[in-house]
Amino acid sequence: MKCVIIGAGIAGVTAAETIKKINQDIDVVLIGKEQYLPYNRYRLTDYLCNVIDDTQLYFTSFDFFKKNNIKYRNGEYIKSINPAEKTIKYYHNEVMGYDKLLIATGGSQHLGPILKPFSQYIQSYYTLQDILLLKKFLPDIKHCVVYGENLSNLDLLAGLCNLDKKITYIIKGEKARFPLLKEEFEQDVHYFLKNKGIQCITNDKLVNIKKEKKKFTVETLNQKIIKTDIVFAWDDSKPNISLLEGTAIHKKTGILVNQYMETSEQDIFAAGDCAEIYHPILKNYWINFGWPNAREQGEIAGKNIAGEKALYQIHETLTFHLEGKPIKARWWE
Amino acid sequence: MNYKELTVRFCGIAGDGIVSSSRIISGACADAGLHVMVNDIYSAEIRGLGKSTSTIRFSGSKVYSMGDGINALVGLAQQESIDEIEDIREGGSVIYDSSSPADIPETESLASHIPPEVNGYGIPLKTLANQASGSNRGRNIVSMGALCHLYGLPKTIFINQIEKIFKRKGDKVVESNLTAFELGYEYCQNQYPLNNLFVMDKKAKPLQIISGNEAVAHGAMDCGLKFFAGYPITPATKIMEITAKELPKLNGWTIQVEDEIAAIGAVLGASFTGTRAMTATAGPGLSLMSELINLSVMAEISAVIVNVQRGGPATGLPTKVEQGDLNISLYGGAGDSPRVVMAPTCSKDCYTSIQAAFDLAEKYQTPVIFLSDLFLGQRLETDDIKRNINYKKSTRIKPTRQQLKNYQRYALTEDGVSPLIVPGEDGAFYSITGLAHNTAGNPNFESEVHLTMTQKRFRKFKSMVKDLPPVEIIGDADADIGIACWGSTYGAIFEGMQIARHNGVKTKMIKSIMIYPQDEESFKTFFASCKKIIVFEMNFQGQYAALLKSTYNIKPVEVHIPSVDPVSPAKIAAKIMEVNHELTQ
Amino acid sequence: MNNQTPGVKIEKSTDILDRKWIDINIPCRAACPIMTDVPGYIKAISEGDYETAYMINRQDNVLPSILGRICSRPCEAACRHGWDGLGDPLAICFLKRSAADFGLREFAPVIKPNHKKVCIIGAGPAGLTSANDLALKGYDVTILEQFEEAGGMLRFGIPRFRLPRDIVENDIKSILDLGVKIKTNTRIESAAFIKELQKQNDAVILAGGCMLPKKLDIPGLDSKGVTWGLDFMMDANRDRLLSPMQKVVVVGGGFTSVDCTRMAHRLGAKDITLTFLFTRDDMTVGEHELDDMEAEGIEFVFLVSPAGIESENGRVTGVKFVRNFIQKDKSIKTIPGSEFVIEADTVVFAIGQEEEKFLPGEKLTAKDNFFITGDFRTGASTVIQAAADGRKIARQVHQKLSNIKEYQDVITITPVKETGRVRDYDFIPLQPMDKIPLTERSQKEKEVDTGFPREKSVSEAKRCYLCHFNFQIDIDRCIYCLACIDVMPVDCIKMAKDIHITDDGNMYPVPAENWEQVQAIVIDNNKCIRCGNCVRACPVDCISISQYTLDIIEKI
Amino acid sequence: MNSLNKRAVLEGLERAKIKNKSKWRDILPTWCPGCGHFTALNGLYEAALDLKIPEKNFVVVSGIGCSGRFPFFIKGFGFHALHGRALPIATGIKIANPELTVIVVGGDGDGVGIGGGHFPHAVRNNLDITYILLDNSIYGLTKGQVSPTSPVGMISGTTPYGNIARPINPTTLALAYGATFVARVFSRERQDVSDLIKQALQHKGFSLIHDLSPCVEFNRLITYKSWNQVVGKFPEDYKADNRTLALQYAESKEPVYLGLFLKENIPTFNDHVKQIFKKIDSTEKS
Repeated sequence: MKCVIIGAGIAGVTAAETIKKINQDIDVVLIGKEQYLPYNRYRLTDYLCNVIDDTQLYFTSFDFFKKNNIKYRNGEYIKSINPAEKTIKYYHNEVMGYDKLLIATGGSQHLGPILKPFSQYIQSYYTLQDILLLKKFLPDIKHCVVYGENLSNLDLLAGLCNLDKKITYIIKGEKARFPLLKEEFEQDVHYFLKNKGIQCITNDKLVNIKKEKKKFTVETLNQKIIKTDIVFAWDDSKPNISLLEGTAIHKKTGILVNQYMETSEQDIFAAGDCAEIYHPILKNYWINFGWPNAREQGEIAGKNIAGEKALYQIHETLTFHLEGKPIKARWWE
Repeated sequence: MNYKELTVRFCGIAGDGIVSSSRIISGACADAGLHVMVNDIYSAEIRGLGKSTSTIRFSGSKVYSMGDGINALVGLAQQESIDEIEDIREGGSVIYDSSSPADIPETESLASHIPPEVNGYGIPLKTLANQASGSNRGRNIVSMGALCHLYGLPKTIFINQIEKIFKRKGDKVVESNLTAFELGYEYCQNQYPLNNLFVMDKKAKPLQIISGNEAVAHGAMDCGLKFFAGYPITPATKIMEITAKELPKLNGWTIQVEDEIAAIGAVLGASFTGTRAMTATAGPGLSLMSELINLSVMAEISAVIVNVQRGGPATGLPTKVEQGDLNISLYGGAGDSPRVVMAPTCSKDCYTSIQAAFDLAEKYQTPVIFLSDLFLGQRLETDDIKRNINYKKSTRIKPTRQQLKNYQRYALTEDGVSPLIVPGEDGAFYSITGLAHNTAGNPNFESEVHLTMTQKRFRKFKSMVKDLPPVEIIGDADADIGIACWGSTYGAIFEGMQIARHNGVKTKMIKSIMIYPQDEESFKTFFASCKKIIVFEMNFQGQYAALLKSTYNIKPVEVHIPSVDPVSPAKIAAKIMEVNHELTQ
Repeated sequence: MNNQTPGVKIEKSTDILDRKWIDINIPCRAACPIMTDVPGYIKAISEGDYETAYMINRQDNVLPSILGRICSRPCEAACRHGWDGLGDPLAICFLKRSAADFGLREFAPVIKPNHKKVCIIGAGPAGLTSANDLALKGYDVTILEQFEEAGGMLRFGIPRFRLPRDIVENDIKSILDLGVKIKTNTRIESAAFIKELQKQNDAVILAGGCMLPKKLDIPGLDSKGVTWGLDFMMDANRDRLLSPMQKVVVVGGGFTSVDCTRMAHRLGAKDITLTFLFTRDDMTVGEHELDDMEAEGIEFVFLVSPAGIESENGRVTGVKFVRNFIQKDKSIKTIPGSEFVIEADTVVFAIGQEEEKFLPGEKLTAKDNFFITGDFRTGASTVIQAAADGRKIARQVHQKLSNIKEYQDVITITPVKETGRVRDYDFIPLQPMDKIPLTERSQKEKEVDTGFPREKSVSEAKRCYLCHFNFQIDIDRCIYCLACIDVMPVDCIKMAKDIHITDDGNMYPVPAENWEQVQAIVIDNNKCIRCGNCVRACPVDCISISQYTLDIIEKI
Repeated sequence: MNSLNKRAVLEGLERAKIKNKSKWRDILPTWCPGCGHFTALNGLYEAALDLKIPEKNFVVVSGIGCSGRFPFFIKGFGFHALHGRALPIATGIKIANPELTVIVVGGDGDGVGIGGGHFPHAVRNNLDITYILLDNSIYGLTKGQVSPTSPVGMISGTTPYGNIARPINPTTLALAYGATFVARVFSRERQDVSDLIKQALQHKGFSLIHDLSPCVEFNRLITYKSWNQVVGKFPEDYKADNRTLALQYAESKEPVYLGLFLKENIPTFNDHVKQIFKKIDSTEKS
């Protein structure tokens, strides 16, 4: 049996490991879009601030793949899926067959209709590639504009503060609405932002960016004009599911899965930040963002693929480290 | 004095009828059952001052070479003949024209140069010739009549021969020549006593007389030659002249093309269609051909190229002999281009080995260079050649039905020979090329393919060994001195060995028609059994010796004879004695 | 075309293969219900010739300025530029608007009256199109309109910020200028009235549209603050006073629901939520409108069904929803126990419209010279579909009244030398439409899209693959030299062992596996980018470019 | 320029399928895309298929140069020989087996340059072979040097100051040598090329097809365009039976005439050979 895993994040790698643990005879192909070995995305800021070195960044090694006999294809990505023929198509048009397919493509930063036209001026902050680039030119940067409410944004703000950058933070509402548990947000985050001297612009939106030489001019809805060296901005995080186009796999924001991590198509599974699941407590569909969730979903999916029935029980797991303090995410309030 | 063997030389300038005289004498002798060898040496010019000689050696027993010295010189041209006097043996004779010359200084007159130990016979050749035919031509016939009387040769064989040769020119010519002969005979009869007598066996059966070139031409035609292309060149032209006449009778064709390049081109073309084809040339022609011989190696097309060697380099000595083309035959090509090189030693060899050459060429799809030489090609020789019509020992290997399915022109086989079909045959088609190619024949420049294909081409030369004409060991098996030689020098060396043996020195010789590839085992055994090895050849470089040295790791005594005349057996014997002396010291 | 060589042979073909070629190779045109010559006018725009572009549009779809704004754009969905790996589809609709913006001119063809009278009931897109087509044929056309002004849904259904009223006026005027008479405030009330109309006219066309909202049955619909999508829009568009609103919930995933949310935004609502039974992918609305909604801060809730209205004192306070689960067959099932409530002071149900059931008496048919067209016939659809249906019925009327035997599709094949397109055009990105800033989006009248400026429209037009140019290799002249394959910009020319014809008439080369099999060198028009490299490279001039245009002629 | 509708394409394909049935060997020609040699390859094939020459009797001999690769692309026997040596080889082939249809393909350098000495003799012998001389006026395979047919003044790698030598006109040469079938074609016109090659194959005796076959890579002076501007057709009453007139037309530079210049019927080499065989047979019998 051949199992193909699209996405070499924590969900994908965990699934691969789980499958191999259960049944060595299953051929596992792991396809990663990035050039690097799978790494800890949530530690990228630490890496940017030189808290850790690159060896601590990776959570796998080539030996790991060798030992487990997992075929790792990095730097390649999938263009489309054909569930009828049980094949996937690479961007370079290679067609590969599968018996079971796990989609663990994760999510990535997404720009809304307003920001989309300015994407070339916006510094993305998501992949190791971004960090490596940033590491190069960050020393020359004095002033940063950050826009968007997201946990990794908070992470970025912390990192930038540690590097002594001047920061202007544009917030849509009256207060920054990080998806954290309320009380901790009140106590720690707000306190944190204030103490670090971050200039917060509330009740406003980023609507225009212009580039003049090396500087950027940022315009807000309330016609505030800020000059800056770099702009970090995004509206939200969205699952990477463009490869599903043309298939009948049910999706909402993410790929709809049941508690076995099965999608609406036979033999296709999804796990991690790209999977959306109905949560009876929430009475809603929910994308269970976050590292530990992804790991758990990857494991469940791996078990199901390898033939062991395992049910995914949603529970609150994500904690987030800010200045060494664990903060709980506001997933299930 | 009685003779069992005679050597007569006619010397004159071109147009004096030297060649026809020698043909009459040799023909007459052969008809009388004598063994004859004739060697013509003539200048490149057609007429005018060019000197030409024809030497006829005849004997009751087999002759292998022209021997040493002459018994009689017929000086049809005064001045030119002077140089030949030194070849005359003691007690020999000179026949010269005693008709009143115009104004001829003493230094230019033949009679004045005749030494005391040689008999001079003055005969008014011109006068008698005029008497017989009304012109100066016919002096040769007059002198022949004189010769006939002087050595007591039977008159009838000459008369028969004159009638035979001049028959096609008409009765008048026959008559005037017969008259000239009679006049010469009578004049001598009246003038000189009968001092010498040639003793001969009257019961001997008539012998066949043939030149090397004729043997080559007939040998080739007898083994299926159907196409000949050539360009006239001395001394190979004769071959083309014969095939031009004879091939159409065999439904074949001879075409004279614009140059030697075209000649070998046409031969390759014809051979491509499965026809046995040949060309003949001399050194300069071979130089021109070398490019297309390369192609025939690369494309594996059978071809037989006869090279009748003459003196070189460049235009060199068009009418003189030399064994100088061995290197170009062996190595004259770009890249690693192996080809078969053969060298016959006598007319009989020419006949049989040209057939062997075709067999090798056809079976192994390779060019064969057949190294005759001017001496061998032109000399007339009596030999008992058994005619071998339609002698086709081997042909090209046809593919099996299985092989035809996915036909590969250059399929790799154990012996390196790929099964072959030719245009006009059903089953498959292919292209051949001089480019490096793969087994299908399509151009391919990968180093691995090139190596494989080169190995394949060389492999043929290994598998060929079993089909080669065998090596002969001649002489005393227990001799310490071993001799190697090639080509036409064989006869003189053989006679030299006999002289040496006569003087108490035993020798043995390895005779191989094959120059490349050779039956290396036989050679190795032979050389191992010799204490001293002598390699004789007629070139300055020692080309054959070089080949032997590099192949068998031997250190022979090399005897290079860059002479333009036939090799002297006496000198060979002297060399053998010298070596023997060194050996016994 | 101006690059056409004088004296070239223009071929008229009625060959079904050529007809199918158009359907398959000009996907935009084939997708357009009214078969607009899309590449034709885009080519004109790329050359800066807006007037030609406008005229092509005016002839094909009658309402160019209107459709240039609010068309549902089936063409863009079909556009070859949007196919796998080729980037974004062309902004065809906006280009149509550019043609009207810059190329508007009087449309005054010579009309020969035929003294036959036709009455059309309803001045919506279908009715107007029918009127236009019949007027051009010389009919004396009168339109009866129930409201005070002509336009139907165009005027009352679509908000002004999407379609300014002067644009509507202009396009309608252009039709009325052909001699079409209009009687407003005239409503069909009785069968007798229709009988009367039939007497006075040679034919009557009913283009009544779908002006009644579809209703559903859940408790609490009678609460104050609950309204229907079309009513909401009609009221807003006719400037009738609406009660102030803060929290608006719109139920439905069609055009009207989107318009309602955006209108609510302009009416001052703060929290606007659009709810839909299915997912975002299943919405009929174009992606650009969803983007606009997102930009205006409207939230989406998918996979929910309304289950009831929560009200207090007869006034709505919220809507109770239940979450849906998509089954394998794509149908939905509610998830028991997943009920939740969204707070609202205004609830708009925009779940579709239907035609008014007011036709009395016996059923009238074409036999009685009575025709029905537009949404009234087909059910609620889009403007372009209604217009297409209007045209279809106009043809039927004309056929009947003027004894036309049949209509025949004629393909004009015009040889051209150059297409004017180059490979570089493939790298022009999609030109984004400029929009007014968010701060100005509270104004009801202000059009959001500001239109392409000239240079932008030319750039955008250049992107078009100009699918109406047919590149073909004359196999009889081809020397198989592969020069064209050498210069091809994409994998568009194939060494073919055969040409395969599918059931729908599409021809595509079957690639030869090796040189031995090659029978022909064939251009795959599906991949051709019309750059003309091959034509220039061909040493023996065996590649022809011909422009395919479609005309429909009447056979008497 | 004609437009092509779909049906025309399909019909063309049908024709091509009939014509091209087993068209060529599975080796993609190595020529530069656009090379005029493709036309000759096609023309030769169409002619051979029209005349139903069996593959086993079809022999193409070529020399070196771009034209030299010809034999690898056809279904038949091929002999890729050495530079300039195709004609002598063809001579050998045709004499040895008169049943074969022998076609020689060579370039201008091959035919009137290095192999120029063989050309008159091939003509002289009047063997029944067809010689397709692909004239691109450049040495293409060695990447652009002047050839014997290059115009005066042409700048090339080996003539950086311009070509001094005057060009040879192969058509004139063949006429002067006494060829019995001389035609000039232009690679742009596939139909004409195949027609004339067909006629040449049918002709008994030496036939020359002088193909103006532009080099698209190295020759910037002589191109499809430049030829297209000067080529012209014979007057309608031109009868290809007068050598003197043919020579006049062949020499014409403006226009450069295309078509059949001369066709004469005299016994071929093989006819003569046959007669000689007959004669010998009868004398031997008597």
